[in-house]
Formats: sequence, C-alpha cells, structure tokens
Amino acid sequence: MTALAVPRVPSRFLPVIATFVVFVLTFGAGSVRYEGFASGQIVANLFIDNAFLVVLAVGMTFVILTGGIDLSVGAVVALATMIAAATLRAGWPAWLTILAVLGTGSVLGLGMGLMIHKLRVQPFIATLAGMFLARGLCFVISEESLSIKDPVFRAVATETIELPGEVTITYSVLIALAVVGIAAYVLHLTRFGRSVYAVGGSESSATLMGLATGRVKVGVYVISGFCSALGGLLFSFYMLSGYSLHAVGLELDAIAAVVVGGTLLSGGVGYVVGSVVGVLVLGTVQTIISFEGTLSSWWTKIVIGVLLLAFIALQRLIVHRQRDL
Amino acid sequence: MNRRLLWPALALVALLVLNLVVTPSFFELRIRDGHLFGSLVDVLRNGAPTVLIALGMTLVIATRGIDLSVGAVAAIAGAVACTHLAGGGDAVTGMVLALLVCAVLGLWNGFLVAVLGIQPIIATLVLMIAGRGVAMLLTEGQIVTVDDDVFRQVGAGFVVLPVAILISLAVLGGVALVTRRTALGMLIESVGVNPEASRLAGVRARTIIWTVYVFAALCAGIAGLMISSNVNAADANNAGLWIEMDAILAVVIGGTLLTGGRYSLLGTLLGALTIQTLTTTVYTIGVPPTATLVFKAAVVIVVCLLQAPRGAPVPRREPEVVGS
Amino acid sequence: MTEPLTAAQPQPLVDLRGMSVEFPGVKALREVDFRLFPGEVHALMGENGAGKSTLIKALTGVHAPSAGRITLDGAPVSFTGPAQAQAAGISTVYQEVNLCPNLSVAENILLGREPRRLGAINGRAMRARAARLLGRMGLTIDPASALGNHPIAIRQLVAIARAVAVDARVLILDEPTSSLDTDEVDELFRIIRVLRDDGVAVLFVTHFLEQVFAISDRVTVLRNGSRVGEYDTARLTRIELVSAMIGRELGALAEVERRTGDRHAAPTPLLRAQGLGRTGAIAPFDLDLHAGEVVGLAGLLGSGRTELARLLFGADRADTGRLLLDGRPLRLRSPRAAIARGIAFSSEDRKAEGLVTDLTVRDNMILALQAARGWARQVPRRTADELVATYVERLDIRPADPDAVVATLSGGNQQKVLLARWLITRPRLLILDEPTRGIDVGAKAQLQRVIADLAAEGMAVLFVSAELEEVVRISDRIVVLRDRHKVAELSGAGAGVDEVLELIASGRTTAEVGGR
Amino acid sequence: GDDAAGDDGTITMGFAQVGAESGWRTANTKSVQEAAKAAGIDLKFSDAQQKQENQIKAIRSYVQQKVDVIAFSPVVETGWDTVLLEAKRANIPVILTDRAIDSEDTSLYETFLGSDFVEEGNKAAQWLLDNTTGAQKVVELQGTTGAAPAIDRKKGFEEVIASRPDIEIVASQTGDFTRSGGKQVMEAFLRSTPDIDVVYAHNDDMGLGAIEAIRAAGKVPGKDITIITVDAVKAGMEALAAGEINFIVECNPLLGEQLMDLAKKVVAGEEVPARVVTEEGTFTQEQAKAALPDRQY
Ligand SMILES: Nc1ncnc2c1ncn2[C@@H]1O[C@H](COP(=O)(O)OP(=O)(O)OP(=O)(O)O)[C@@H](O)[C@H]1O
Ligand SMILES: Nc1ncnc2c1ncn2[C@@H]1O[C@H](COP(=O)(O)OP(=O)(O)OP(=O)(O)O)[C@@H](O)[C@H]1O
Ligand SMILES: [Mg+2]
Ligand SMILES: [Mg+2]
Repeated sequence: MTALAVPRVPSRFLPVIATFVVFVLTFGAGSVRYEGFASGQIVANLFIDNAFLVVLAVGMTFVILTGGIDLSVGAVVALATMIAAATLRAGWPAWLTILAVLGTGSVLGLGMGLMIHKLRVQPFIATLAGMFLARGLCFVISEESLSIKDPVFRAVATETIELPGEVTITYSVLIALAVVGIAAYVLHLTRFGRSVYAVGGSESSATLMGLATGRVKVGVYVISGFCSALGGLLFSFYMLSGYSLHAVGLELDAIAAVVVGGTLLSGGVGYVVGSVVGVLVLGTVQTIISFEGTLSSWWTKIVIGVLLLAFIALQRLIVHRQRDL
Repeated sequence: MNRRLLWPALALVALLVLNLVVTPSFFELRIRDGHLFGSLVDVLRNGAPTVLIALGMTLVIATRGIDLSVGAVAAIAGAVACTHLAGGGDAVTGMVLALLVCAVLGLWNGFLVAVLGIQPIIATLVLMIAGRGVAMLLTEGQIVTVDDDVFRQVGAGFVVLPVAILISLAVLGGVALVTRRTALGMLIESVGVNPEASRLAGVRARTIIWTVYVFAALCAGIAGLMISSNVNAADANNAGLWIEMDAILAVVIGGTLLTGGRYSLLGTLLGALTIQTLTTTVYTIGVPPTATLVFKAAVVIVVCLLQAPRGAPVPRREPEVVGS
Repeated sequence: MTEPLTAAQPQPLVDLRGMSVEFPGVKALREVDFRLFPGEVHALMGENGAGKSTLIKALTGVHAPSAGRITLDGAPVSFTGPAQAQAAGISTVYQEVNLCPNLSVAENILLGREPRRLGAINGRAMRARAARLLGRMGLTIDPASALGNHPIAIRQLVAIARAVAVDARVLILDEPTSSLDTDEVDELFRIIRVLRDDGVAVLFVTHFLEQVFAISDRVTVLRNGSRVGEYDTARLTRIELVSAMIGRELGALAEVERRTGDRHAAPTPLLRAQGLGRTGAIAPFDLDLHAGEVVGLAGLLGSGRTELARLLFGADRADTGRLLLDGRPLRLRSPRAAIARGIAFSSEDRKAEGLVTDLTVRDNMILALQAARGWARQVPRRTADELVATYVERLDIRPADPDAVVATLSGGNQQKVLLARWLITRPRLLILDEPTRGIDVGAKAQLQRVIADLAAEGMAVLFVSAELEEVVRISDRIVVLRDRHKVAELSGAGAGVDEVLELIASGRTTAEVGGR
Repeated sequence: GDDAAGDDGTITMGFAQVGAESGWRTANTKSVQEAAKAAGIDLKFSDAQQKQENQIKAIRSYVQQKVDVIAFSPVVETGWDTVLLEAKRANIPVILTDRAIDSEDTSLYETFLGSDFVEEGNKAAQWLLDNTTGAQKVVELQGTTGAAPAIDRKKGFEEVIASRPDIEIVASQTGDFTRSGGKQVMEAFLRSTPDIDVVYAHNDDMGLGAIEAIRAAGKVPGKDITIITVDAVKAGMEALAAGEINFIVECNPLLGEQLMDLAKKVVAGEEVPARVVTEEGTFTQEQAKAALPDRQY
C-alpha cells in the first residue's frame, strides 16, 4: 500500500489500483494461510477457471460504461454451449459452429441494442427479455445436456501451454487475454471507444456534441452479445458440454466483477483492466473457499459475502486515503 | 390514469383476456365459508410478496439505488420465524423478531450505501450472498415445517379476502399516504435525481437513503413471512429466490427509471401484477415448461414493441438534461 | 414592425421560413422567419423563454419543427440530429454547457475528430492541439485534466473552443458569455471577428446589451415565440431594442438606482470569518458580513470567489480559521447546518448543483424550505402554492405553471426558479453565486430590486457576479479577490467600476485588509 | 494417490458437493461428513453453490492439493472430461456419487454410487398401474426444467404408463422442486383442469405444496386426489403416514458410509464394482407409519 502511495497516481486510476492492491493482499494472506497456495499454477488457474468470465466482464464493461446493463450474458453463454454442442453433434465442422455461435450472440445483442435505442426500452427490460429468449431457446434445442466430442473442441480444451516454472495455461486464457487487449485498445484508442465514455458521461451532451450516440448504444450491446457468445465458446471448451442450465446467474458475477473493478454503474468511469482484476478477486474468493475445505454450505455463502465485503471496504479505504492526501 | 401507466395496464388486461379465452372460468369469483375464491384472487395472493418487495424496491430505486438482498432477507425472515415456532415459540413474537432482524439488515445495507458510499448493487450483493447463508445457518439447511394457526394466517389466511392481499394493499396505501402526505416522496425523488443539489439544499440525503433501505428490508421481511406461511415451512434455499429480479422488473415495467428520480407506486403495483399474471397464465394455458421462457420473452418483446413511440415525434429528444 | 433589410448580401447562408415548434402544451416558436448571412454576426435577442434556444435547436436538428423549412446555402435541408448539422458545417455551442465531465478537457474539445495515427487516437497530438486551441482563448489549463474539475466558466470556454476548432460555415453560440469576465469576453470577440472576416456566419445569443452593440451587425428579436423584427445594429438604440424585446415602453426598466442610502448595516457583524481558508482553494481571509448590507465579491475568473462562498456555507470544509455567527463560534459540518442557522447559498452551476430538473417548479422552489422542516412536516399545500405564486410573479417566471417540470423551462427561467428557492427560505445571510446568469434585462433589474429590498429589510447578502457593473451597482461593500487571495475591501461609496478593475488587474492592495 | 496416503496413514478425500439446494442435498452432505469422521477420513468439502463450473474448480483445486481420492455428485452427465483427465494424470482416483457421467472413457473414474432417477419414475408409475383401475387424469409437477432428475423421473414415469392408454398426463408444469412452486402450479391446475385424479410430483416438497393447494380448494388430499412423490424426506414421510400422500419412491441421500467404504478400497487399490446402487425402497402409507420412528432425516 505504502509503496504505491508514493508516486501520485491520477485519481481516476485509484479504484483500479486499489482493487489490485487488495487482490495482492488477499492473495498474500491466502499464501500465508494455506500450504501450496502461493504457486504460479494457482495464479494460472485463476485465469484458466475464469477465462470465460473475463470475456463476459469485458463485454459487460462496455455496456456499463454507457450507463446500461446486460442481464442476458449468462443465458447467452448457455445458448452458445447448446448451439455448439447441437451443431457439432449434427456434424458441422468446428469453424462453422464457432461462426454460428458468435453470429447468434451478436445478433441477439443487436436485437437488444435496437430495442433499447430505437424503442427506448429500459436496458434492464430489454436484456431481461433477451435472457428469457436465450435461455428458452436452450430448452427448445434440448432439455438434456449434450456432450461435445468434436476433436477440435477437445483439443483446444485439453491442450495446455507450458510456461516457465512448470506453469501451464490453456488456449482459452490466451483468447481471454487477447480480448482484454483488444477491448482496451478499442476503448482508449478509437473514436468508438471514446464515444462509449462520452455517452456514459452524459448521453444528451454526447448527442449535442454531434456524436453518433445511437450507433454507440447499439454497438455496445452487439459487443456484449459477441463477448457472451465468445465466453460461451470458452465455457464449452471448459465443460465440453452444452446444457441449458449452464451459467445460471453468471450475469451477476460479471456485473459484480466489473463493479468491484472500480467501474461506476452510472456509466462513464472505469477500465477493462479493472474488470479483469475484479474477476481475479472473485476467483480468489472461490479459491480460498476451496482451500479452506471445511466450510459447510451455508458458511461458504457467508464467507463469500464477508470476503467480498472486506474487499470492497478495503478498496474504499485506500481510495479515500489517497484522495485525502 | 397517468399516461405512463397506460401500457403496463393494457398488458395486464391483455393477459387477463388471454386467460379468459383459454379458461372461461378465469374471472369467476365464488364465496365459500365467507372466503372469496377464484383465479383472480389467486393471482393477487401469489403476487402479494412480489408487490410488497417491489414497493420497497421502488423507493430504493427512486434514490438511484438498488437492493439485491431482498430475496435473502425474505428467506431470513421466514427462517427466523419458523425456527422460533419450531422451537416452541409463539407466532407473534416470532414474526416480530423476524421483522426486527430485517430492520437490522436494512440498517446494514443503508450503512454500506449511505455512509461508506459503496455502490448499491455491490453493497447489497454482499447480503444477497451471505444472507442466504445466514438463513440456512438458522435452519441448518433443512426445510423447517411448522404448524401454527396464527402464523398460517399471514400467507394463507382469509378475512373475506386472503390476508396476504390485505397486508400488501395496506402497505401500499400506507406508503402512498406517507410519501404524499409528508415530504418524504419529494425528498426521495430529489435525492435520486440530483444528490449534490439536494445536499446543497439541505436535504438529509443520508437519512433518507437509510430509511428506504430499512423500509425495503421490512417489506422483504413481511413478504418472507408470507412466503413461508403460505406453505407452512421455511425453505432457506428457495424462499424468495430471484424475487429481487421480479421486483426490479415490476418497478421498471411500472415506469420508474433505474436511474432514479420520479417513481410510481401504482405503476409498480401494475408491474408486479403483470408479472404474476404472466406466471399464472403460463400454468393455466398449459405452456410446456421448456417453452415457458420463450413465451415470456415474446410477451415482454410484444409489449415493448407496442409501447414504442410512433407517429410524428415532435420533440425528437426528451430533454433529459436542462432544456433551452 | 420589420425594418427594411440592407441588401448587402444577395443570398442568406441559412434561411428559416415559417418555423414552428410545439411542445406538449406550449407553442415555443410560431412561424418564425430567420436569415443568417455569411460574414455577419447576428444577435438573436429576446426575453427568457422567448424561444431563442428553441430556434437554435430546431435549426440544428435537436427538435423536429412542426412546420417550416430550412435552406442552407440555397438547398433545402432537414437535419435529424446535431451530428448531421455539424457535418453540414454548422458548429454549435448550446446554452447549457453540454460536455462530458468524465472526460479530459482535450477530449471534450476534440471528441469525434481526434487526430489519429494508423487508426489509433494519437493522445499526444490531441493534447497539443487542444492546448493550442485553449491558448487561443487565453486559457492555460492542463488539457489532460478532467473537465469535471473545472468551474462552469472554464467549461463554457472549453465548449467554445470545441465549436471554433472546426472549419464551420456557421457558428452558433447560445449565451456563451453568461459566466465570462470582460477579459474572456474580449478574447472571444476577437476570435469571432476573425471568423466573421473569414466569411463565417455567426449567430450569437446574449442578454448583455453592450455585447450586442459591441459585436453584432444585425439583430433579430423574438418575443413569445414569434419574430418581432430584424434590425441593423448600427441603426438601433438600446431603448428600441429593449422595447422590441419586452413589447412595451421601457419605463419599468429604468436601471436600479443606487439604493444603498436607505439601508443601514447593523453595527455588529452577522457572520465573521477569521483566517478562514482551504488549501488549494482559497488562502485564509477575514471577512465581516453585516445584516442589512450587500457585499459584492469581485475578481477574475478563477480568483476564488466561488470557493470563498462555498466555505462560508459549509459546502466545503475549511481547513484553517474559524467562523463566528452573532459573535459565537460556528462549526459548519454540512450545508444543512448552515441552512439551519439562516445561511443560504445559490450555486453558480444550476444544472449540476442547483436544480432537481426532473421535478416541478413547485417542488424545486420549496425544496430548501422543506428540507429545513424535515420530511415529516410537509409544507402545507396552501402555503406552498402561495409562496410559489408570489415568486413566480415577482421574478416573472414563464410559463407561470407551478406544475411544469423544470427541465422544460428556458435557461433563464430555470435560474429564476433556483433563486426563488433561496428567497423563500428567508435566510439571514443570502450568498448568491452568479445569480443573474442567463437572466434577461428585465428580470435582472427586477432581481436587483428584490435584493435591495431584502437588504433593506435586514438580510445580509453576499453577491458574486462576473458582471462587474452589476456588482458595483448593487453592493455596499466590495471585496476584491485575486489569485485566490483577498486583496482589497472597498466601501461602496468610494467604489467605481474602474477602481475595482484596477485593483483586480494591478496587484495593488488596499491598506484596510491587505493580501495575505 | 496411493503413495500419498501412505505418509501418515490417513486418507484425504476431496468431496465436491453441488450445493445445498434442497433438504435432500443437505442430508446427503451431512451423511458424507459424518461418515468421513466415523471412518477416520480427512474430508475436504466444498460447496459449488449449484454451479457446475464451481465444482470443476473445486476438483481442480483438490488435484492441486494432492488429495488421495476425489468424490463428487455430477448432477449433469456432461462436462467432466477435462478435469477428470487432470485427476487421472495426477493419479488420483475418482468416485462418482448420485449419477454416472456421459463419457466413453470409463477409466476416468473408478466407480459410481447412486440412485437411478429413471428407475424411480418407473416405480412411481408401476404403483399407479397396480393400484388404480379405469381412466386416470394425472397432473405432473416437474422439477427444475432441464435438471437431470426432472428429465429422468418424467421419462421413467412415461415409459411405464404408456402400457395403460387410459392413464393420461393432462398437465405438466415445473414447480422448481419447491413447496411454493408446487402449491402455485397446483392451484392453477385445479382451476384449469377439472377432475384431477392423480398428482405425480418429482419430489416431496412439491407434493407437500400441492397438498396445501388441494386442501385450500376444498378437496381431501390422498382421498379425492391420489398423490405420488419421490424422495421420502421426513416431512414427506409424515404426510404419507398421515394419509395425505399415497405413495413415495425413496431416493436415499445417506450415501456416506457406502462412499467411505468404497474410498478406502479404491485408495488401497482393491477392485470395486463399476456401479454400486444404493439401497432404496418405496413406501406405502402403512410402511411409512412403521418406518417413521427410526427415519434419520
Ligand atoms: N422540452 C421542452 N418541453 C416543453 N417546453 C419547452 C421545452 N423546451 C423549451 N420549452 C419552452 O419553450 C419556450 C422557449 O424556450 P427557449 O429555451 O427557447 O427560451 P430562450 O429564449 O432560450 O430563453 P432563455 O433566455 O431563458 O434561455 C419556453 O416557454 C420553454 O418553457
Ligand atoms: N485561467 C485559468 N487557468 C487555469 N485554471 C483556472 C483559470 N481560471 C480558473 N481556473 C480554475 O478555477 C478554479 C477556481 O475558480 P473559482 O470557481 O474559485 O473561481 P471564481 O472566482 O468563482 O470564478 P468563476 O466562478 O468566475 O469561475 C480552479 O479550480 C482553477 O482550476
Ligand atoms: Mg435559451
Ligand atoms: Mg465562480
């Protein structure tokens, strides 16, 4: 904490840095408390186990930055796994399946975006309808879970990449990190990205400034739909199955990750990197729980809540301290 | 009726008509043993917890907040009351105890939001997760079954109409009265629209935010008692599961914006009843479970399409920020 | 009434014919004709709510007109949004500063036309260009700083910088000068003249008559949504202009004479600041405010007037010094505490810190009074209606409908609503930060009269305004700030505009207080 | 895994539970925990909050922690291959409880111990066939849409009643395995479908909810309407004994002891059968009265 306090960081980075500091602290605490916690592989596992969530959080970051919300992501993930499993079973080649999945996600996102922009439906309702629709389509495709036996999917799922220090990661991790990189580039170095922030800061001002706010608003939902579908593909790699009840409530995890990462739900303020750290924070909580290994089901919930609270309270504290300096 | 409420109201009517077509007896009301029976009464009674929670949620949302923890709080209320009863306690004390616990939980949420300044969605997420754990801790993960005539009244009792309906209407009336007869409603809206301007005008924003979270938790508590009383059991896992989403949806359908400010209690009532009618419709017209969600999505989308502004859009953009 | 036009230019660049705009229940524009020629500065005048901003918004595609047509350079056009108007070469600064507070100053200036290299936004080039544009306006602020950290006047300049950054054929400025000091206004006028000489058509809205005569070539006057006439500025007198605007003879509008004579400041100060200060905002200062006295704050943009006022109200916490109310120490923990002790503060930023725009005129007006009473004791409906009716009439708020949503009011009328809120609380000390921003001549005179009356009735008033004449005219005492230091205190009798100006500019301090 | 156990003799088991979504599941957890203590096995328990991905994470962390044996309840058949492959690479044996997985590679796990949901559906339908004559209008209260027990209990039931054309499922809707869900759905059924003869509920809780609805509608549960449920939790058994339910198919959550026995054998390298079925019965009203006094859960 003190090490970071010395150079004066611009205050807009504070929440992200604070989240990161808290993450490091918690991880440190975990390492002290649990044997085998402080290994590179545990960090790698955080990414492996949460690659799909990282991708979802990135899409959600775009939406939240404009002041919107997307409740459909969990359902779209399930739909993606379902479409992947069903089409592969029907003998489609892997590339076609992947295209179909990404296409479906983007089209769903487009539909929701148009509803929000053209029909001026509140994002909450539009994306909730999207959630019902996507989840409903899953059941229509198949009620039962379908396993994925396609060799390409299996290969991507099971093959690992060796990093120095006996740490292995999966291809999903690389995909997720690439998505983060691209998203950061788009948000900070393209006009579209800056318009996203402008719309979140003040939509009416952005309109009066002559920005294409409609395109931005629809665009972020397309991006979120695409990311959900991509997250769904990573999820299919992770599970090698399609199931209509996959990823129930995942949208809340994605929103939580984004908000924990310092993005304001009211829009206009936040960074993708923050969302990634947010995901790591949630992942660490999970890891700590499983290392603890003695918690009953209810204590598990309570401890997750308490850890989350501790995170946020600490983060607030650091931000406050810095601001007051 | 307010123009904003026209569409939710029409959606509700359309759903009711659909039911009438499929089940001709849908609008029938019968009096048996001095109790009013019928599908409409069922809709109202089953919707009562959602109505209650949505009322609390409306005020929270009007202050720019959101409360995800209401489902968990409802579960806790049921768990407290039922474990108290199962341990040989008396129903009234059990319920009072439950509501006290809920008030404390509301204070807690309000503290995180108003004092620590944590974003409401995250602040209440903490209790949403941990709260269910607490409820399960109380019931040890089992469904606590109780048998108590007083307790049964809250969710399943009748005074001509089901007691649950009467309670919800009473709370609705009470809130409407308090927010209109005192300045609370106006102050809540002003805090929701522009917190900084309200602070500079001397509004006690912190107290108001605190109040609405406590109120939301109390509503959730009463709803939780209804839910568990309705089946004579406290199910820590499933009582009020996802009801926060229903409640938020009800508020939003009722025309209140998630960005805070102007709210409509009547709209929320309409929204909650629409949701409940939709659920009942699915059961009565025999939509297969696998198609339920597609059906619901279709209804929501159709309503949105109908609601969409058409014709000559004179002021093209509502000046959400200062005009001129 | 329409004057014959000078036939200097053959074809107008912008030509509006029969424009009508309707809002639910309001006809904001009625069949207005308006012409704008290249190479002219055209002032659009009218009282608050006359329809100036509406005309501009109808022209640039923000509002869809219900009738009428627009031709641009001879060709009919119909914009569906500001983006299209911009693409057609119309650059606009709308009345309220419409920028994004979460973005940097540089981004706000160049949003949508950022310099790019290989497709990516070139941040360095962007900041350099923004700095250059700001420099043209005489601003030296850091282009990378967040816009939200700057006061309203700076934001206004940034908005102007954004508008002049493009090669536009038409430049529209809706009350760009409402928060600016003379220096900034001069700077702006210099830029406008350069553009005009390059053939740009400039449309300019202001309530400062001097500015109209200083810069404009022609004037169009609107009243109640209709066009009254189009005039050559050179052949128009002040009196003619004002009577065209208000539609009757000027009589009622005679300037408020100095009425300090009938006021008697109480001997002991009501509020006394001793060494009050806040790091980074304002250096420690001493100040006495007496009941029955109007004290003016003068200084340049960024001299710390707003900061000083906020400290007295407790909107910000002071970190040195102390306050004494009636001789007793006072700790202000919040605005609420100040209000409870009879101190009121009307903020300069009515959009962000003043009005609750989604609520009605009535709710906004009684908000502070209600807050002081607490939520349980509602201001009785009758009392509220009476108070609201009184101030709607006194300040001439239009439409005179207490149930109108404030967001639908014109800028000037919004400002009046905010003022009414504070007047209703009948405070002992009223702090007014730029209360006349965007208010028309008539209302301004009316307001000055109200303030004078209140002081005569024993209220203490602290008056902040960018318009020095106004400060001098209304104040019994003038406190001069420079670079966040209090540098002088003049008693009203001896103060003239020139003297204050000299103090502000020269760096001389008076012996009475001295700079700290 | 075998060698690690040798260190100090105690076996460490990682048990990845799905969640605590029902009383049945809680009883299951309790049984496992108590049996582990009794058998001197060091149990690492994790609750996945009803999410398969969390279960996978937990299993992966057990591999990381080098436990001796891993057990878990795969409520979904699919999606386990990757993580089980990791366990296999790390030489940690895996025992499935509750349900098998859908994988060609049977070397991924040693054995599985659990009930057969289709069989439960069969038993329920068989009782109906044996105990009724004439046309029967059945309403079905399904479990959570898409959940494996719901799908299989429905399938098993339909298989058997197909042999009696006069038994017809007139309405079928999900009650999400909860009491209030069961009650609400049953209320709607009672109004939309006249003359219901039989209720088939996928678990006791929905059945108990249905009883409340039937009673509120002025009918006598167990007499006017026959009720068949699955699970045999305590509250269900009590209702059965009281005559409000007519028949319950047991789905035994008390797998703990059997699981610990299997674990010891597996760690010791002994041969175990590929499938161990839990002992489960069915209860009529009389059997319930007899069994109730010494029911554990
Ligand atoms: N969005 C709106 N809805 C309803 N009425 C509106 C809206 N916008 C403006 N008006 C009304 O239109 C009229 C003209 O307003 P406009 O903003 O054009 O005045 P203005 O001349 O710019 O005044 P000011 O000098 O105070 O800025 C006013 O009566 C105002 O209340
Ligand atoms: N010329 C300038 N260069 C840089 N910063 C300036 C300049 N003028 C004003 N500021 C900004 O002004 C702020 C302080 O202004 P303050 O609001 O106290 O001024 P003021 O005297 O009330 O003037 P006004 O209200 O007219 O803007 C500082 O935050 C500073 O950033
Ligand atoms: Mg205007
Ligand atoms: Mg100022």
